[in-house]
Amino acid sequence: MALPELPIILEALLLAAGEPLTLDRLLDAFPETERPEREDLRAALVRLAADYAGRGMELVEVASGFRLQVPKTFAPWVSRLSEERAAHYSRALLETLALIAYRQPITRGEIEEVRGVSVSSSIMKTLQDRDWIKIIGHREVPGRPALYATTRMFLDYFNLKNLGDLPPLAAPRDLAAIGAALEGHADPSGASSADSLPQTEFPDV
Amino acid sequence: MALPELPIILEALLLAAGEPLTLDRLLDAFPETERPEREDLRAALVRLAADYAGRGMELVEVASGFRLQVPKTFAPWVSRLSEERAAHYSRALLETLALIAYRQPITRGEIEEVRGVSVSSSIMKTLQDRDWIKIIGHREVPGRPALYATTRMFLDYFNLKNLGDLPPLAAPRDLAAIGAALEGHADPSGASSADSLPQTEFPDV
Amino acid sequence: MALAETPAIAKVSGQPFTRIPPDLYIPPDALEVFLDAFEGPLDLLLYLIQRQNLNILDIPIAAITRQYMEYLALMQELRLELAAEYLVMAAWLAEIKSRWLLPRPASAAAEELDPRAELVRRLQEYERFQQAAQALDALPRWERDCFPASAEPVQHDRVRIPPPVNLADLLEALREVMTRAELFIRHPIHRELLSVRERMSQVLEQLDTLRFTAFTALFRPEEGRMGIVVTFMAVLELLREALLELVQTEPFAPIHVRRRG
Repeated sequence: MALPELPIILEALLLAAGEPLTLDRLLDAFPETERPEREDLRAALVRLAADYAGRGMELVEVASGFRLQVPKTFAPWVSRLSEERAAHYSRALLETLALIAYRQPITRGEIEEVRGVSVSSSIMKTLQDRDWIKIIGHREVPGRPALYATTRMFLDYFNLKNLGDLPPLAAPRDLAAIGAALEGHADPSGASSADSLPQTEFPDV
Repeated sequence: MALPELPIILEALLLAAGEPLTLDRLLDAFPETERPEREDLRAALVRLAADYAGRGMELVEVASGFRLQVPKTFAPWVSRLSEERAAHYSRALLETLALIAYRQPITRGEIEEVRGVSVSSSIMKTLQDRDWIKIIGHREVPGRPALYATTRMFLDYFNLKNLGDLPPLAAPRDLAAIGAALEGHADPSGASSADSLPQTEFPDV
Repeated sequence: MALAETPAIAKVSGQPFTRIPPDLYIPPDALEVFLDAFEGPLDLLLYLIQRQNLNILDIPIAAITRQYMEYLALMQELRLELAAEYLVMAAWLAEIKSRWLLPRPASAAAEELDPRAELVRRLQEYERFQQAAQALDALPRWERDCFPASAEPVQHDRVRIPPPVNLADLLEALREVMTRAELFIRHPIHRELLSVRERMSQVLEQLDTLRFTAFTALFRPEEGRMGIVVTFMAVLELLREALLELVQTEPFAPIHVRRRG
């Protein structure tokens, strides 16, 4: 079998290295008897770099040598690839979201009162970053606390046309049953029976 | 700017990932509105694989998905690049691994029966540490010996898509055939059919 | 073949090895042999058979047995650790050989299986997997033959995909928080209009040390639930302080109360 051409060998070396390679290290990869001249190596690298025009990689020279990299052009796809899927939201976050959904508009203090513990700022930030909740005003009491409500995005995410589509809440004990019933519903927006806002059905606590 | 073509995007993704990517993960890299069809993705991968003929990389499908790798051709240069020598595995380890690969699920006792010697614990440990084999259950006989099977990592490591890609195992001769053959060769010096030896079915190694 | 690959150094344990068992078809250069490199008796037997280009199906059992024994002797001489499996095989070979050499009655010959059959079966089976191991070893192996091809993406931003949430989870969370909230419900305690102490005094005033008063007469329905409770607590408190006594003549009979003297 014919030996691969110099640029192709360099391509293989750069791909396998996963780090920048200096000219010297590239040269070291060849047995002494077959070691190319430095100029030939440089020329081969130039040829290789030209080959990559319009491809998914580019050959660049950085401080520590030559390296192959995926050009910025592909960042939209590549960054989606490396997305880290956070495993789960915490119970604290879900409870906070549920309270805002069913009790809106609601202040942070009111959420804390029901939950019995303080609500962390990071939870409120996460919910706002996800565009599920927003501040719609302030309660006219000392401190003027912000009033939170759910957003259009929240409804979209959960496939709800409006808040009335949220499963009605009769009493806390019945929530388990509602949850079980929901599991059976392929289309959550289809079987909405409550035309009144659910929070009116809450027992006073 | 025109969008890069699908194969080029895939090239960028595979290079950036540095690990096998399933079709699903590749699809996930596209925003929902621009997500290609599975068939188009497959076709693009085929095109890409063809592009790499004679290049310093190849596109292969292994058990965990598609990956780009530097082909065997370049091993002489690449291995000189790094000081670390690839591990050499003993015959005992390879025979044990072969028995597990071809005969899984299999107990240690069954491996020992074929090999005629006891299997050292260090071999089983090495194979498990490498994530090449795992215990998938126990045989319901006295002592409940562990049943071993190979893993997806094993397939990935040996460049296999599935167990069906293993080199074919020489067909076993049943005892009756052996008996018949023996009957036919009363004279030990007689013409023994060397071509019936199983090793001829293997590629030269 | 692993043995054939070994370079020619006829030294064992530092000593040059000169005496070669006459019947061993082993080139002297293979003697460095790592006799201990055999993977067991089956491996050794296969080696002996393959060195002589014999067909497994046609093992000259007497010759092979002799060679095997000589090997064993050599291994013992070199004080190589001899696994018990080797000795078991030696015994088996000797048995096969004796049965093979014994004249078989013509009638039994047809049915009786060749005494070598089981040995042949095991040798073949082992050989299959020896070859499978070689084939496995020859596969292009990750990190030995082929290498990860990667290129660093220029941009390192990692986007976090927020986790999915379904409505049922949300409901479950709400159920939990509401259940918990029930435990925290405040029971507002209003300042009582009638204090127990005050009522205790009033009850005592009503009662007399000589005459019993009906227990029910102590309560005034018009004061409502709270008044009744306060009166009841006042009575209990007075009892505790031994300031009055209750009397009931028989079960379910009216209860009467009077002041203690």
